[in-house]
Amino acid sequence: MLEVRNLEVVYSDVILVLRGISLSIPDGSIVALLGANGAGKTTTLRAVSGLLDVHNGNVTKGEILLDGEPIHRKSAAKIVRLGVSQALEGRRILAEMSVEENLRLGAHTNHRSMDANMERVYHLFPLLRDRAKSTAGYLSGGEQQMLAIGRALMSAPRYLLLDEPSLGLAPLLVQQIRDIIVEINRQGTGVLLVEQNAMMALSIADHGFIMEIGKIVMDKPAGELLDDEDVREFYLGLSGDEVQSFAQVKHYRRKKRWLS
Amino acid sequence: MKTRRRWVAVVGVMMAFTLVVAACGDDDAVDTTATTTPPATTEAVTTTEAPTTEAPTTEAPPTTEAVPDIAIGRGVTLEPCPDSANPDNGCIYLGVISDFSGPFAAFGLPLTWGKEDFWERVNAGGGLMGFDVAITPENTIDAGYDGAAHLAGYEEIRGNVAALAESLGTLQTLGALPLMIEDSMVSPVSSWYSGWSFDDIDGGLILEAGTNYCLEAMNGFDFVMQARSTMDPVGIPFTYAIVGFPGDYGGDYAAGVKIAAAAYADVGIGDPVAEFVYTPGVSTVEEAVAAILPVAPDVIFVTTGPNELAGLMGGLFGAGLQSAMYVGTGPTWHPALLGAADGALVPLFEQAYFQTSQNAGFQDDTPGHQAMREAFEAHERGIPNLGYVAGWVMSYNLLAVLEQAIINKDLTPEGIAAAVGQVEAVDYEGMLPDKSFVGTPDQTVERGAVVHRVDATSPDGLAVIAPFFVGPTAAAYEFNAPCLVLGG
Amino acid sequence: MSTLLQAVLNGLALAAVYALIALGFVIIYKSMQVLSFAQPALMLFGGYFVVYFSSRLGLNFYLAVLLAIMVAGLSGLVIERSFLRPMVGKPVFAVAIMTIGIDLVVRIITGNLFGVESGGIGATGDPWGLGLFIGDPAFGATFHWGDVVLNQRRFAAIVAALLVIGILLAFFRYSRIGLAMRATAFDQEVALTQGVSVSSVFALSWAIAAALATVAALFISPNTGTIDVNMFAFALKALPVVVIGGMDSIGGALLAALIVGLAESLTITYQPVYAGFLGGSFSQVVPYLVMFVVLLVRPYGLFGTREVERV
Amino acid sequence: MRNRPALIGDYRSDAVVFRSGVQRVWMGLLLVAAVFLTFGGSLGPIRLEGEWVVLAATAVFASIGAIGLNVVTGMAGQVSLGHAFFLGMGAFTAAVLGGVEGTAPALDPVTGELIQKVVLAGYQLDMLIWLPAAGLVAALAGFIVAPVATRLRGLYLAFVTLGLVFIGDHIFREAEYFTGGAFVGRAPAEMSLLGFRFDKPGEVFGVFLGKNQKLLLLGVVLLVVMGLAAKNLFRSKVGRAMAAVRDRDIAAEIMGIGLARTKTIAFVISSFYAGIAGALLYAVVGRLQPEGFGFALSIDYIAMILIGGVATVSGAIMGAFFLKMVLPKVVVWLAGLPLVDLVISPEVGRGVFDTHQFERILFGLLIIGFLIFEPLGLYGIWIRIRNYWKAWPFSY
Repeated sequence: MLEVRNLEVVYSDVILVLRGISLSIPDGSIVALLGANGAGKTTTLRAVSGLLDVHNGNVTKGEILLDGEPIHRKSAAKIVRLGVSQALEGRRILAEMSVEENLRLGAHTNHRSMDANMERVYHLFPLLRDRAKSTAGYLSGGEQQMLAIGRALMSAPRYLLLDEPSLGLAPLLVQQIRDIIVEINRQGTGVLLVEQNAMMALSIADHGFIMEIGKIVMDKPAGELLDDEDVREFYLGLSGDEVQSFAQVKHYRRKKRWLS
Repeated sequence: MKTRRRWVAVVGVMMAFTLVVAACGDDDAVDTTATTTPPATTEAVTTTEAPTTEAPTTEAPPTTEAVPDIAIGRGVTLEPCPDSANPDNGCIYLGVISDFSGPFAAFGLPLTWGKEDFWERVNAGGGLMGFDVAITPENTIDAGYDGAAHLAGYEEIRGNVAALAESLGTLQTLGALPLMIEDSMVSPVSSWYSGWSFDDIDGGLILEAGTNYCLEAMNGFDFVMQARSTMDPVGIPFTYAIVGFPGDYGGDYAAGVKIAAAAYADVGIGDPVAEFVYTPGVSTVEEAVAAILPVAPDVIFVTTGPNELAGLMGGLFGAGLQSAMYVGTGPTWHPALLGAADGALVPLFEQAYFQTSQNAGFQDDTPGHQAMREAFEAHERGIPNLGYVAGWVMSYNLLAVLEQAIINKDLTPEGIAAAVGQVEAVDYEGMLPDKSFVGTPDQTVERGAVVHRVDATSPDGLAVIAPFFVGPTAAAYEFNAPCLVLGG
Repeated sequence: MSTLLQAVLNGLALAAVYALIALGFVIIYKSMQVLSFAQPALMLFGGYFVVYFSSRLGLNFYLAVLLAIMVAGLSGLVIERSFLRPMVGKPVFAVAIMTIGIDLVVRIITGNLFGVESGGIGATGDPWGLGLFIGDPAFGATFHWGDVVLNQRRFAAIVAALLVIGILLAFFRYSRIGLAMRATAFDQEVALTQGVSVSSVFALSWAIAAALATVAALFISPNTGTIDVNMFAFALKALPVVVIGGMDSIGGALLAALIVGLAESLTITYQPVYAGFLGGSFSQVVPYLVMFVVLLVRPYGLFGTREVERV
Repeated sequence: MRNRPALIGDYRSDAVVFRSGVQRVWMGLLLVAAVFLTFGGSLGPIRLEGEWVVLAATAVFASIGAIGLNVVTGMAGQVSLGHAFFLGMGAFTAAVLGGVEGTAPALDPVTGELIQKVVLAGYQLDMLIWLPAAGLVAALAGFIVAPVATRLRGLYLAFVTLGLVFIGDHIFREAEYFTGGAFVGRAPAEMSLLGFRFDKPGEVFGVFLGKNQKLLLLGVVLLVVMGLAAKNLFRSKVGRAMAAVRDRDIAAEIMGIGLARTKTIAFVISSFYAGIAGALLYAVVGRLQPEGFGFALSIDYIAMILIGGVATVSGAIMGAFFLKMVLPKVVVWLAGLPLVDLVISPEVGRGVFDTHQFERILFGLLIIGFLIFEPLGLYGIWIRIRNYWKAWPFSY
């Protein structure tokens, strides 16, 4: 179980970005973390995978627990070794290197079983096998996303954190990515899925969290969220009414305040 | 508008200052230098007397008996020196500005030891005609071969000492010279720049001992002529090149080489086939080798440091120039060259390297050397080196000047400075030929240089071939101007 | 013709030394965007230990070099840990100037270790043992082709540089840690997410740079085989080499080393004859002049990445 | 507003030369102190004498140079490692215009007679001419270099200025007719202002002053004028443009600030200050040599503004005084302490380091230490102390 408890994160000693959020990812489940831009989703992921230092951020309160052990003071490298691996937003593949080299980098902490893991990744993404020797920068967007996920899998993580894997991809590719996430999860890896594409995320997730300005404002099983009227209206764009008026937005804001 | 007004004000302030300064300049700029004695001087006499007033005044009469009516000034007291073994003697305080740190520390420290030990021997022998000489720690300055530190050090001690026992570094000393002239501060200097013989450069205050780099180079050239005339077949005429540091050392030596070469024009000696100025910290041995190799000279005059010498000789030999003869001077050589790193070069050094210097090494057999070695051992001064020898030798001429001033009954700074021109023969106890300060530079300059060859068995790695060799060019040269002008 | 050939050969040897030092700069710059002015001092420092182990302790030359590389590498590591680590995230200039401070301190300490004498690289004239195979035993191996001469130190410089650079490139290409270093250079955050300890990579890059500088120290004076503190200015000339290449390009640094080495060597050979008015030791400013020209044409060096900045 | 008197609420008060009356009082006190310390005797209880006056004069002139570097590096953010070159330009210009000609005997190629040939240029002009000229020539050099500098950014600029030092060093060494040549050098300019000699001792207002006391007085006056001018510059439109370029050059350009123009102005002004400083510094030492204007000198000045405080006039002055006056004395004092003298000793071979080496090490460590712990320099420490006492007994 990977847990975030009452986490507070401050950037540059002054900017309070997370104001005490809590969430948990049970083993082998898919958890979706939804929210608008600037809500703090990426910061949450950074905190979990130990990347706050790079961005001059600090955990000021709360803790992150992996099987009950606090990990929020550990280095990023250590956290990867403990089995939490992240695929960053925007894919961030090493464009100058070959596909295979990208994957080899992913195996940095888990060098011994590299061959097995690579086999697994190639099995998940047969396309990558075909292009193993080609330069990663020349792959298409979807292929690059697959490479990013594949690279994160090379450390054989117990928990995979995915930051907006569907970003900028064609609908068909989103479907493909979605299926792959399900497949990864089926093989036993817990997934924390940060998405703007709430529909896609909630369709595969077991549980969903919704963030607004540094706080969790809703925390329900995915099915319930899909049925929630506000969520349908503001995240899925599936309003019952044809007309959306500003007043309704206000209504939502009121409601949100109440929720928090 | 507002800013402009402010600027006007600023300019106004500047102008006003200029005018004020100029106004008071009118009165005193003309006549201050010569007639007004700086108050620092008079003040100093009282301050140096102050600490010694504790000495029992009843014992003063014998002191005045020993030196009945002598005029004293800055840095001289009738009270004995601190911790003096001769309580009846007065005391002459000397200053030292040397390098105990920085690039020349390895030279400056033994040099100062040589001076300290020399004066201690004088004191131990009963002093100097009723006076002891003291070099106190307060009057000993470490300048670290830095002009600013040298000057600050001079300012620190200028009011306390009658003369300097050392002022290391030609250029540093030149920087301080205006103040020294102001103070009539006499000083021996451990650099052998040809300009020190001329009063318009040093104000007659710098006491030189031994020949200068320029005449030394002429002797070097004369020696080469002599050596090559006995070769079979005769090695004359020959081509030569010069590799040297710039400035008072290399520049002066190079000037001497060229003067000597011009004197042999009739036997077919021409201009140097190559001249490489090796700027420390900038030039590389590779450049020097590249400059010399294509012209393949028969003789190479080297005035660098030991590392450059080894690099040059090794580099040229390795690249195929294997018959050249090398002539260097004191600082070019270091016994460590015979050591581990370049051991392979030893045969080459023994065969091809010769050097000139102002005095014989540590081992020479003269009364002066004898006394020096005794002092060296008594004070446990470590490994024998030329710095100590130089410090010791340089002190004889200040001794002679102070003696002359005492004979003149005038130990004021002006009196000491005036005494310089009256010293007819400095006795170096055989370490150098006697030296006169009376007469023109052409008459008084020391013309002889010692010629050495490399001898790996000797402690300093050298053996004397010709003591105080005076070649025909050096003997005939009319020494009427410095060979090298150190600008301004 | 033989003069030209000789100049080119000497230039190649010079280029080899520049390349070794410049690679150190580039590796540090690539991994942590820090320009290290401390390389010259580290070169002297490593060089001192070669002298110490080989000449003063009399160990086998190759063993001495290996030990010196280890000592230098370790000190590079220590310097990174103690001085550079607190500066992570500070402006590049602040860090660059701090390395000047490090350079001063290391240089004085090295000067103090050397003492007043310079040190010999290897106890004999031919530490490489090349004399056993070829040439003239008096001064070690010297290759003669007609008038063209290549002394053993220059020969060794070229061979060693090719060897070391080859090993280094293979290390970056094939090893796990090399790959991690490249990844760190390309995208630090990505490297972190893959479990690369970026701080170890920083430390390692300083260690490698110091080791490279030590190898360069072996060849710094091909004629004497000695090294002393004044040779600092020589190592500083690797800075223009790095700039010409473009600071973050290994290939660029190698090419620039070649350009500068040859330009300097040709200047040494021909400038005194054909352009004496330019003054003595003109070759020593040639690297800087080449740098000026290159920067005027290409403000980010020959292969440098153009900075793209978001406002 | 009434409750927070120190609050700066409008542009007018932000742009004044002295932020508060206290600053003005301090300034006045310092000036009076400088005069009293210099004259001493009848005027004040203590007189600055001996080596202290040499160190103080050096520090005062170095302050002017440091202010110059602070204009281009601190204010406009263009890190220049080439300050030594501009100092050298000023120093040699002054020495040539105000110095004495050097001659050497030479054979006349036509008549074959021995004549005195001029080997060193020197025109013995008045200080009123050579001092501004030194500044202007250095400024011109800055103006010529600026176009290259404005093309480049960041570290690349630092390199070009580094290269400038090496090329300048070469030129200084080779231009023997003007500089005397390497390891020879020349005497500095004669410090004669309309007949008044600063480089000779004499009476001023009835008090006998030594050469360096006169120089110190001159330096203090110049420092006040040039320091105020720099302070004035910092608050002006140009100063604000420089700060904008420093903080974000692209953003500044978008706001309509001419990058090339601003950088050029910064370089020119900085070089002018360097030229003036260079012209006067060597009057204290009495000798200037081409090899003295190398990379090490540039680092000295970088260290001054770094240790003193970047982008402030008082920081530059503090830094110069700290490095030129306090540090050498501290080292000597340390070396005299028991036990410490086993590590640092004025005697070679006794301690681990000699004083000279230790001073350099301390210098390097100070650069490192200030960068890590107090990037604002001594000025920052001073501000902190001030704020501490302002708020005392509250922490803030």
